[in-house]
Amino acid sequence: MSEFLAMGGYGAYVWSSYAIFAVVLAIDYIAPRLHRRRVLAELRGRIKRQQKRTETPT
Amino acid sequence: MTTASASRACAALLRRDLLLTWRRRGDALSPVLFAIMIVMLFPLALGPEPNQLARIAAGIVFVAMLLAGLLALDTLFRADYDDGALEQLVLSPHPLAMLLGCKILVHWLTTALPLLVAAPLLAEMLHLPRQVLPVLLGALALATPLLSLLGAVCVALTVGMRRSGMLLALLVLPLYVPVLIFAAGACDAAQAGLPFTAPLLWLGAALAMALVLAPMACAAALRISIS
Amino acid sequence: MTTASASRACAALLRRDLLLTWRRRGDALSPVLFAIMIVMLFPLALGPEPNQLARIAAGIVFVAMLLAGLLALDTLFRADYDDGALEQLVLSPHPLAMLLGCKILVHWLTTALPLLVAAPLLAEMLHLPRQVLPVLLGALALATPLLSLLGAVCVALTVGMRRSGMLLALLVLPLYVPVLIFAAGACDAAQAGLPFTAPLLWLGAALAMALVLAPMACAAALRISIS
Amino acid sequence: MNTLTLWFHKIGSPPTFYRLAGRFTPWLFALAALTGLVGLYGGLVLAPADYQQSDAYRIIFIHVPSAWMSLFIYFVMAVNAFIALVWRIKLSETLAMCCAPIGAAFTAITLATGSIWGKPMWGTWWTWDARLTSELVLLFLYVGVIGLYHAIEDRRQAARAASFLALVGIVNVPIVHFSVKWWNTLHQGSTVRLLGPSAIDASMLWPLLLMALATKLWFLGSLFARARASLLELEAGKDWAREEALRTGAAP
Amino acid sequence: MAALPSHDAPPLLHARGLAFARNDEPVFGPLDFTLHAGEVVLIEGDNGAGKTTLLKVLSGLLEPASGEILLDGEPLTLARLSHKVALLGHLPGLKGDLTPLENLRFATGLFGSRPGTDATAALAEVGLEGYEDVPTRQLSAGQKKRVTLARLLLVPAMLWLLDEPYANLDRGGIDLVNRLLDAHAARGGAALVTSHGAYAFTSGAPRRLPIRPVAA
Amino acid sequence: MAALPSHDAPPLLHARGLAFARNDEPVFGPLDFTLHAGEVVLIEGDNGAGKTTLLKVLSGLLEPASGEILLDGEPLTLARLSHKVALLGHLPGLKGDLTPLENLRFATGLFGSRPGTDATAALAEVGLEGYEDVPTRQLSAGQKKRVTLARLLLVPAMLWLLDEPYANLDRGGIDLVNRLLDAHAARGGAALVTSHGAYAFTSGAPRRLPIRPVAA
Ligand code: HEM
Ligand SMILES: Nc1ncnc2c1ncn2[C@@H]1O[C@H](COP(=O)(O)OP(=O)(O)OP(=O)(O)O)[C@@H](O)[C@H]1O
Ligand SMILES: Nc1ncnc2c1ncn2[C@@H]1O[C@H](COP(=O)(O)OP(=O)(O)OP(=O)(O)O)[C@@H](O)[C@H]1O
Ligand SMILES: [Mg+2]
Ligand SMILES: [Mg+2]
Repeated sequence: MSEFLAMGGYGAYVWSSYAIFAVVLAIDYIAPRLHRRRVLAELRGRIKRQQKRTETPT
Repeated sequence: MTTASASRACAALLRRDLLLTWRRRGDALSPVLFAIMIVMLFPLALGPEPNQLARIAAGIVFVAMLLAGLLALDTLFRADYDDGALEQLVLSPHPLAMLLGCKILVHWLTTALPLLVAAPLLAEMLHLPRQVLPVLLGALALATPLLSLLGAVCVALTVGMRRSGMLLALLVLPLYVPVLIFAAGACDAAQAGLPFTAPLLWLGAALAMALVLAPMACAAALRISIS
Repeated sequence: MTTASASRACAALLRRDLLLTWRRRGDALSPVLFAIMIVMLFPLALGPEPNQLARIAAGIVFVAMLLAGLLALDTLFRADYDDGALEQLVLSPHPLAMLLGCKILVHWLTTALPLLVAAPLLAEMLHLPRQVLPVLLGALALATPLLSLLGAVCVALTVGMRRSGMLLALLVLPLYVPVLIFAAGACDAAQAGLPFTAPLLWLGAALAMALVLAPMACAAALRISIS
Repeated sequence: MNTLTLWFHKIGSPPTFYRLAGRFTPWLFALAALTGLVGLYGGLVLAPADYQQSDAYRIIFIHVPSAWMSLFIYFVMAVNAFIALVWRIKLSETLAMCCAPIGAAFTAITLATGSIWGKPMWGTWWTWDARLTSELVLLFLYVGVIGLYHAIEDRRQAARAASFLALVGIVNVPIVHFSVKWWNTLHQGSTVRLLGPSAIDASMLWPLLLMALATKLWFLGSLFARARASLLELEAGKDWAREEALRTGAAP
Repeated sequence: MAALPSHDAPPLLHARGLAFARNDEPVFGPLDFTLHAGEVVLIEGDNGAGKTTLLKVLSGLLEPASGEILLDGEPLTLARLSHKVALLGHLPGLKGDLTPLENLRFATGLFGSRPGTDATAALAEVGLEGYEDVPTRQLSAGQKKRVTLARLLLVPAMLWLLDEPYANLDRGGIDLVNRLLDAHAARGGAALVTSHGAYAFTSGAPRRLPIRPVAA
Repeated sequence: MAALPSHDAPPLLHARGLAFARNDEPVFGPLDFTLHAGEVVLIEGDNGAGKTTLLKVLSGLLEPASGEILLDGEPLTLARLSHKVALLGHLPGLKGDLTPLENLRFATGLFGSRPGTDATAALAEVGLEGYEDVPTRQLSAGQKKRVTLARLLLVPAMLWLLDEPYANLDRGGIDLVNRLLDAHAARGGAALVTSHGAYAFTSGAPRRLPIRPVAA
């Protein structure tokens, strides 16, 4: 196992590459989810505001 | 009712822009001064050995040129946009590409041409070998209009924005990179005593294409960004 | 009737400016991108041999930094001037120098600090020897606030003008030259294995003085240029 | 209107696309993860060490697929940008703009893994050869498109302006691809060919191709997820978006 | 002394189902109206109703979300705008470094000039005699507005789109605008004017076009 | 409902022989006037008479050529302006990227706030309820003006200098300004207002201060 991790002496290079790959893709996975959540929350806020605006003056 | 002919409109535009430059002739010199200052910074930052400077002279002149041109780009449409004159230009009955072509021409005349005149001086300050100077000037003569044309397209895209300076630089530089490579390549070849016409020819071909396409692209971009 | 205390005013100003930067967080990255692009231009223009690059690496990083800072300077008061917020700032009952000090601080935090963070990357791309890097970073840490403070005074002088970008560069660069010489000198010495603390100490002394004097000079210049 | 364009219009309408994409996205990500894991097992465990590079060559299994994606995504973006500019189809505008961050991510991975690989192989993190420089320019193009898109207030106008820039920048893609042929550089030439024999051992080839498939699936999944969020934002005034907001709000 | 509009002729401007939306939110609703030669119409609406936006759409600077605009029977296309429209917006479009006269010369070069007009005379007509050679930058808010009025006098456009032309003008200036509008209508032109209703046109009550923001 | 000005108290503002010159050319002549608490004065003058310039001088942004300004008996110095003056000029001084609420919060941080006021309530008072979270950039000309009016309501300044506050406002907006001015006078404040005379203040005829350009 430790031999596998050592990668013939190049472990630091290989594993840091794979780590970068994993981290960037993880961000790529999460970003649209957060974006969608933000948009939906904002939309709900807007709907609520409009309801208030149509209720109060009349 | 006389409608303006296209040539009269171009003449009016050219006259106005040249007049404006003349009224602010101090500003017209700034790109040159800026380029001179960049060139001056290098001996200060790198130390003054003539041999080392001579080796990198042509490259520094190109970079200085490119940055000075980049800074001047922002003024191409900025003032016209801010005071509403650009709106009037778009509303005029003439082909927008033609009018923009005129504006780019004036911009080149008033910012790049002085740079071209100052180039021998800059080259001398950096101890550029004499025999490379003609190649440097030729490369600049082909590269600067190309840079103005390519830059104009990007400026047109960012014209509606506040604080666009940096974004503009970001958009423009990738387009400038190939121009820089070819121009610097020609000078390098000349300095090493190798044939240098091929990169110059490439620049010329690119310039010919840009002369036709860039004003049209510029007009399209402008219509998108002011709507 | 509650009058605002000075500290509340500063806090309000800091909060507003940071909020504005956050709303336009893309813009805050532009100086870094711009510096990276300048650094990229040099190998393209000068050729990619690592040895030659290593020799001039520190100088290029400084020049890139300086130019990126210069471009960012224009945004220091421009927006506030254009929309009348600067007038309100001048009319406020607090010492103007203090308020301007806050503005300069935010400007440094949002433009120079990212540059400082990116500096190791730039140095690596130009093959700067490892042992010079700490000196480079130290010099930058002292030089960038100094440049911001000096620059602010010049911006204050030109703020009322249209198309002041170039003029600003002309005013600022002579002030920047000594800073550049000391900072580059320290790195040169480190690269040659010589002692390098003296120029850094000079930079530190200049920074201490500028911290006290520049906001006041800035306030005076601003009063002149908006009247 | 023939059936094909009718079908296209149906799929291309934002609510329909939103619904369909929502159904496909989890499957795409799951498939990408599956093929990716098999590919990585093949590449990291089964494939033998290279006789020249020892184990360092194993970076190839992420470097090369990412590099291919960085170019492929730009191409997809440019095609969508073209459609957006000519026919003004809202979905194409959205898709073009959603390609940019994914492309930028793969370009960043390519640059990072490439320079990490370069240290043991070439002895330096970075050189200024044509392939590396043009890939860096590609990253700047992506960032420029993203920056322009976010700098303009009106979403549709922003998408058109950025699409325009994306189209102008497409010239860089062939430069990246052919740079190793046109200039002599440190970087490897083509080793994998679609037609004819590849200059790479089969035990290394199949994991590589599997990883290439995985990144393509990932791209589709990410693209759909991003497009969903953008469409919601773009159509915030429409009823279907409001319904979606209330529906997701009800179930916390 | 407006010429009576002759309703048999094709209308100068015809808007059919014209609507505009920002980010898919409607700004003003579908509007239908016609404007004949010799007519001056006042666009009325509260702050934020969409008056400025409407004028920009009619000039071709913004693209409508739906509906179409016919100018003299021909649809307005963005690619090649006609010289029949002159827009006077919030921004004056004057160069501060040039004198009023130079600014006007440029405008006539670009748009052509109406026969029988002359820049110096137009400046005198708007009450700027003696300011021909002062940089426009140094004029006051109302004086700049007057220069743009002089520009309107010179260009051959038949349809004027004026966004709050009365703002910043003194009494004399308001009368001036009214006189210009009357003369323009008398020679067969037409105008759409936004204003906050405090000023009446001199010759009788103008037609009014109320616009209201679309309830979102 | 303006409180009657009490002329025994020292005047809030006193200008003595105040004149301004640009490049040694006089812009407005020596002016003498006083403004007491509870007074609202209308500055009248044609385009280019020097109204904007006068307000800038009074706020301390421009230095007078001669004469002096006393605020509550103390001379106005450029070095340290008092918080007693609020200027509403041609430029709104609002950040387009911030919401109206954030803009107002900044103003109260800088200038302090009048006790008993609140930013949200002030926005509602000027008719911008529901716009608290919209970037100011997206407001129309009149809506922006209303935000600056809300700012006036919040800051503790006693002397308001308003340059054409009515411009760009609709009928409701004009009434609003009049109401604000009345309330301000009633609580002991004072205001100098420029306007092109088309609007009257609600409560009776205000005092007028005519200014004429110096014949050069
Ligand atoms: C920062 C450094 C690097 C960058 C930016 C980079 C970029 C690229 C790009 C863009 C491609 C795809 C080209 C195409 O599809 O046309 C590629 C392919 C490839 N790269 Fe790199 N690379 C870097 C470093 C390296 C290193 C150090 C190695 C190995 C010693 C390497 C080996 C390869 C190989 C084997 C391919 C596949 C070639 C093929 O079959 O088409 N790269 N690289
Ligand atoms: N750039 C913009 N982005 C988003 N919304 C905008 C923008 N400009 C204006 N709006 C909104 O569109 C609506 C109409 O604005 P418009 O400027 O046309 O109003 P207007 O009738 O001219 O008002 P005013 O009398 O105040 O000038 C307003 O509600 C405004 O908030
Ligand atoms: N920056 C300047 N430089 C030189 N002269 C100026 C400048 N600004 C204004 N003037 C001149 O000073 C005079 C007074 O201008 P001011 O702006 O104070 O007028 P105003 O009364 O506000 O007019 P308006 O009603 O048109 O706004 C005008 O004749 C104008 O031409
Ligand atoms: Mg308006
Ligand atoms: Mg005025």
